[in-house]
Amino acid sequence: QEQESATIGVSIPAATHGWAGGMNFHAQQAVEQLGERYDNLDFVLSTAPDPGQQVNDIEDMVAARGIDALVVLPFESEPLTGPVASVAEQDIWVTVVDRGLSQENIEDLYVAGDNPGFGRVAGEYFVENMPDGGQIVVLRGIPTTIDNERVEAFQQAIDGSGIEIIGMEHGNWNRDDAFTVMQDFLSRHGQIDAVWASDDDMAVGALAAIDQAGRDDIQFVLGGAGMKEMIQRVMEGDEMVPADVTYPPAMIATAIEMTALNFVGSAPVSGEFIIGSELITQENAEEYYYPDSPF
Amino acid sequence: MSAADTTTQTGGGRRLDFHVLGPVLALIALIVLGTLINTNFLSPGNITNVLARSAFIGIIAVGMTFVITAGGLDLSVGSMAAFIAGLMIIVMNATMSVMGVGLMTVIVGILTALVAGLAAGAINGLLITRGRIEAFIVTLGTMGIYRSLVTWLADGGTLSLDFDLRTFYGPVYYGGILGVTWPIIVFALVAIVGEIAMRQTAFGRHCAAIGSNDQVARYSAVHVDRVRTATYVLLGLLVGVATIMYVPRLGSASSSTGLLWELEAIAAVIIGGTVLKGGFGRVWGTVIGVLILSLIGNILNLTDVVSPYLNGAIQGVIIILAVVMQRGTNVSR
Amino acid sequence: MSAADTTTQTGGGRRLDFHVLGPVLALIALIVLGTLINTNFLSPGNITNVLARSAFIGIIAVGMTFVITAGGLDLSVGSMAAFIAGLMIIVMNATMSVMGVGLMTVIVGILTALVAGLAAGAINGLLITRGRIEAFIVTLGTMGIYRSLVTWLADGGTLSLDFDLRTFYGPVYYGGILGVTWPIIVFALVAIVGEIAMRQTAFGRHCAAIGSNDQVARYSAVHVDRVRTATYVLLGLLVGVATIMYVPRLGSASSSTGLLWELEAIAAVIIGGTVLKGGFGRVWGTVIGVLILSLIGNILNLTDVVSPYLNGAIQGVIIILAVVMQRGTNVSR
Amino acid sequence: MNDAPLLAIRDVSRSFGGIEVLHGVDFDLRPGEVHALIGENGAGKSTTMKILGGYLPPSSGTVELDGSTVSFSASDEAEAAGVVMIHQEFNLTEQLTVEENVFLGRELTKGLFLDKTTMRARTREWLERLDCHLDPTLRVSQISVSDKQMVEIAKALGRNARVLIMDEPTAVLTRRETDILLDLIARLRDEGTAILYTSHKLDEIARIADRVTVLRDGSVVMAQEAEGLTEDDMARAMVGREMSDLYPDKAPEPSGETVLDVQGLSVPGHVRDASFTLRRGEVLAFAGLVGAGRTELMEGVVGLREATGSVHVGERKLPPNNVAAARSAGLVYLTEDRKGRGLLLNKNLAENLTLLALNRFSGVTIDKRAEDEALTDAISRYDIRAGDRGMLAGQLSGGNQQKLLLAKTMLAEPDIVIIDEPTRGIDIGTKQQIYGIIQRLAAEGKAVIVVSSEMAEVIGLAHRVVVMAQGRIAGELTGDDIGDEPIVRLAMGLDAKEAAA
Ligand SMILES: Nc1ncnc2c1ncn2[C@@H]1O[C@H](COP(=O)(O)OP(=O)(O)OP(=O)(O)O)[C@@H](O)[C@H]1O
Ligand SMILES: Nc1ncnc2c1ncn2[C@@H]1O[C@H](COP(=O)(O)OP(=O)(O)OP(=O)(O)O)[C@@H](O)[C@H]1O
Ligand SMILES: [Mg+2]
Ligand SMILES: [Mg+2]
Repeated sequence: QEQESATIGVSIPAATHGWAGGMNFHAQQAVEQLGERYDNLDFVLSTAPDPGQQVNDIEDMVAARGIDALVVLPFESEPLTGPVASVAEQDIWVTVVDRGLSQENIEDLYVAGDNPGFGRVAGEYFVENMPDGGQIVVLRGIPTTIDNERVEAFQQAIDGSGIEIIGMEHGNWNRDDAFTVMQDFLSRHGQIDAVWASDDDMAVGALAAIDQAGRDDIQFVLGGAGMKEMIQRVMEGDEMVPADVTYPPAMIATAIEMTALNFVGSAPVSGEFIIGSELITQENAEEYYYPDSPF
Repeated sequence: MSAADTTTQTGGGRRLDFHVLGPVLALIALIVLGTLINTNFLSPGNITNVLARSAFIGIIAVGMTFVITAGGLDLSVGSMAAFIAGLMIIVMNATMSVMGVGLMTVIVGILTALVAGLAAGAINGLLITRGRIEAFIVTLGTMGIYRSLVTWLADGGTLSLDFDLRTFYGPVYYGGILGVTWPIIVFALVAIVGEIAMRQTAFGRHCAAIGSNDQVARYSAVHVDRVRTATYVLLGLLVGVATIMYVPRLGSASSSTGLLWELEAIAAVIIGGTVLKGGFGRVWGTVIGVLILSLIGNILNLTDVVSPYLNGAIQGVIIILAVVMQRGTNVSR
Repeated sequence: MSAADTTTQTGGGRRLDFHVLGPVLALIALIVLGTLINTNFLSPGNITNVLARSAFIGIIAVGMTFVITAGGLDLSVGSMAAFIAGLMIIVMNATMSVMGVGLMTVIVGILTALVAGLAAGAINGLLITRGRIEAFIVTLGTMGIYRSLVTWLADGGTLSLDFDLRTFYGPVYYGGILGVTWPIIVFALVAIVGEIAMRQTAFGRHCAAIGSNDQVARYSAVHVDRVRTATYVLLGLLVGVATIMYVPRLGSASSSTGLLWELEAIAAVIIGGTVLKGGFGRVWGTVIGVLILSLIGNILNLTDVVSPYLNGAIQGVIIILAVVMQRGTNVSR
Repeated sequence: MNDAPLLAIRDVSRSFGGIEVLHGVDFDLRPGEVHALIGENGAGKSTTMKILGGYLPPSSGTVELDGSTVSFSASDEAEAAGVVMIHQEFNLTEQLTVEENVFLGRELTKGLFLDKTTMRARTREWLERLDCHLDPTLRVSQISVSDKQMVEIAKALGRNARVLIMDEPTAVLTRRETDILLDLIARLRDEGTAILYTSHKLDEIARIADRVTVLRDGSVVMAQEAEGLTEDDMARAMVGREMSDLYPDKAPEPSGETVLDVQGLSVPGHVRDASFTLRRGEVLAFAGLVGAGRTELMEGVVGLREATGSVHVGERKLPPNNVAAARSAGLVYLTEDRKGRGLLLNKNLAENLTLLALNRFSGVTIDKRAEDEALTDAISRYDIRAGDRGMLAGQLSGGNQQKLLLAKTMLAEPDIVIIDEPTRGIDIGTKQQIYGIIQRLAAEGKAVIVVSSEMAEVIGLAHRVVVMAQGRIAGELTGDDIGDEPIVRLAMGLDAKEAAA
């Protein structure tokens, strides 16, 4: 069967923190592999440091690269909604990944991460493992809607469980910032029972700060997103890192692949795919361990 | 200082012509490169895109040219734009619930942006001239303040303009006359008026005099503080104007709106041949600087470079080369 | 120019004393505030934390003081630190696979950092002095280049030092003598040597002379280009030193390492009383500037009064106030 | 002539940082007179003038305009009242053009826009009145020091002053330009302008002053009609003692050993194919009209400018474009532009003094005590009048800045020293000392080049005179040939061939 050639544009945020780095890696891998596998497919990949630039990238893909499909992981939902909608109006296939647009029915395919789920699973883990309640500190990400959704869900999940958040600051999904913030939390509070770092990069920073302070009141640090070093520690039964919550950066690869299928297979794949956030514990850690990934 | 010396050394009128050509040559080189890389590069669609998106930074950079020429600096413009955008959205949403979607609501929004820009510029200017605090410190401070305020207004998330309002307001970014969109028209107007103000009015001369030697300017009965403050107010106002174009484009504001615009605007000004330490400014050069920066981004999007991770490196190299070209033609004479 | 004039106007020796006290007063005010807010503020643990985390920016800011005093600027230091950290990690991991975990591997890493810092500084310096390109443009360019390179080296992710190696190397950040950790010791040494170099050596004099009026320096047989280049090389070397302390802390480098360090370093220098346009520099002032910036962050983390969204605003206000305090005492005399 | 004073100060004192530099000075200016204010360096002339011009408020006492007390809160109010001042130090912004500077702060506009055509024409016209044919569109950074002074004067002329205050306007001018200026002043006086004039060239004072006031250490020591006052009287009143002969005996004729040999030196755009030699123990003067290229030639010789040709110091050939190499070969140059190239105005005296010779004061660190001693020594040797040793160089009076610059250059202990306009703005007493120093250097076996626009200086000091015209060496005079006439003829390009032959 002779297939028409097609160009698929992929627009993602730049690798400004660990998770985004992993996502960049998977996007590049997918583009490379699919490009080799299907001769008729061309890919255009661009990474943007802010929403405005992402809109520029998308405009360029449409105006100058003549894309037939767009896979977009919006930097933020609101600002990308209009521009992506106008892409969709031009009969270009649109796949939205991770962050939904603020209007319904623009995209043909939606591959979503579950941000509230991410917070909820983490919160439930705390409730389960701290039956008597306790005092915890929270490291938040970069101030964004995503972070808000996660933290709100987390707060709802621990509501009424006797777990009290005694400190919450932005660690910006960054090891260094998390290290600093955690150091100061440790100076400020004589007793901290556990830490929700909400991201594995931040967990690394927080753990280093706890190590340095030599404090043994902290029972555990829960990160998130499934960084390989952390999964390894879960696998090895590290007491400080008993679990992790997934938020797989590989979802971008899934989305690109599914989009590509539209142009090589006969059956178009559309609809909504939600990649839930799972709890990783020592029992199932092996399934989530990808030693070759950079993240 | 060093700038003055360079001029002294390079000397006479004819060399200056070559110095002038520098950024233009860099721009031409980029256009040729773009055309070679992608046949769509010169398509009306792409040209419109590039020009329209240059408009935000461009309008701001024109104001920045005056500030820098008068020996100042403003690091707060990006955050200021984000803050004004946030404020504008809140005000417009609120107005809409009273007045409905319509011209009045948009006008209220536009006025909000202009007044806020004016006020923000005046605050910077007065702190610098009356407070006698280094411009770098004042605007670093206000940069943090505005960035925080918009994050706080948005509660850490995104402020968005009501959807209907956005559709109504959209043409301010996407519409235009005779195929030329509004941002391009406004940018062109600002640039032309700016160029005239810099070269043909007493204000422009006073800016250069102050940047060159403020003591002499003071002795010559130039109202140094007033002119300096005016440059910041003008810049604030232009940030407001840029925001008026920006809001209909994305319809939202968040903590990442306008990130690093200050750096881009300053870079455009310097690439255009204005002297960072003040005393000499060139608005048309700034316009070319802005276009160079936009084109670099555009060209990178038109080609599949080795790795997207290296975009920044290529950008860096081209920025340096653009300026080397300026110096290069200068020396080769 | 304006700096010269201001100094001229404020005049004689006695006023300078008050000018000198400014940043010190701001620092004391912050310490008092911190103590009031949290009793643990003055605990040895917290003090060690604050000082140790100041060390990176601090060491770099000392070098930046020389660059700015000589009339230059370096925007690339943060990216440079990230790049050097990445390079160091790659080299150390590779060396380890040959030589194993041990002193030699660490020494190889340290040498890598120093050589890379030196080279990066030399590149900046030579482009600026030989290439006659504005420092702002050169270092904006190299900033983009180094940031890209580290992202590329890390494949978008994080470069991590081998775990055993990190444990072995860790004491360089966490260990120390008599309860004073190494970063603090090194920072103190760099500051003291820097202060002496600035005030007591021909090099320091020449930097100030060049920044004050490079023509006069040239006519006084000062090797203007050589001294200017040397300031960038020195800064590069100190970025290398800072990285040597940084890597053992978390054992990793990524595209977000050292983000905005340049802005913090420059801010510290200016808060400390060095003049942005060059001609007058004060290393001990820079140290105080760094401490002020660190303390602001620390105090905000030790209290709950404000929404974390507003941290940046408070930071901004305090930075401006710190400098107002400087001017204030000056005027009130 | 009208006897009612137009502008006056009564019992004015002024302090800087606790040091009083003017003590109860009374002074007045009448319409249609030239009132000369003279005194030693640092006597307070510029300070008095700035108070009259509204640039400085007095610490005590009053300023009166047309008989009523005024307080000019800013100089533009003084200007609005018709009081215009030409500052001793240039008040021009380097990066702006001549025309932009002349009209700075009072640009002519047509509607919203600048009327550049008219401004340029007026600028040109005012410059022409001074017989100066400068292109108004040149940047000030590109014009010579004396042209800058002409621009300053043109700027003041354009303001239709009732009172014109001129602080050493002729310090950087040659005799020809000085003549033009003095004629112009005479004309303005006849039109009724009140003129306050200061200069260290007492012959000018004798020529144009109607009244003379002498300041010494911030107090008026003499105020009288100029009629019948000789230069000697003025000098005596200024210095407070009898003056002996201004020029010392010339050092013995040089031995003949060549220490500096310049061959075929060209500085693009300024100097073509200049060759000359300098012998040990010699004082060689360079004369010429403004713009003859003397400064550029010397800057080319010491490596401050791109130049082609060869420069030998003794047997050693100097590398091009390398000031430091010249300096270590014992060759130094003292610039004519003390403000822009000579001194760091916002640095203190010691830092300025030792900048050129810093290697002599520093091992690993700078020996501050030795530096301090050097300053003490320089202050006494060059009679630098500084209120406070910690003051900034920019706070010194103009003449004292020049002395500091001279001290800085000499501290490097050069074997060959090139001094460009050595006595610019220096009072007569100190001039004598400087001439003595130059002569002593020569007698000690050093070699000195003096570039000077003051004819008397050239004649009084030099063993040999090289005259430049239009970027070329026009001729050379020795021994008894050295004199006014031949120098002027060569400088005007009249005798070029003859002299070359
Ligand atoms: N801004 C200032 N700060 C401190 N001292 C000053 C300042 N301006 C002038 N002085 C001092 O006031 C005194 C008088 O200076 P002034 O410039 O009036 O002298 P002058 O008579 O014009 O000398 P000259 O012939 O050298 O120009 C000097 O001792 C000078 O150092
Ligand atoms: N920096 C400069 N750039 C361009 N032209 C200059 C510069 N400096 C001087 N000139 C020009 O060079 C010529 C010679 O300069 P200058 O007047 O300094 O010569 P001079 O013989 O040393 O005279 P004097 O020392 O008496 O003023 C003049 O025509 C002047 O306008
Ligand atoms: Mg004077
Ligand atoms: Mg000269």
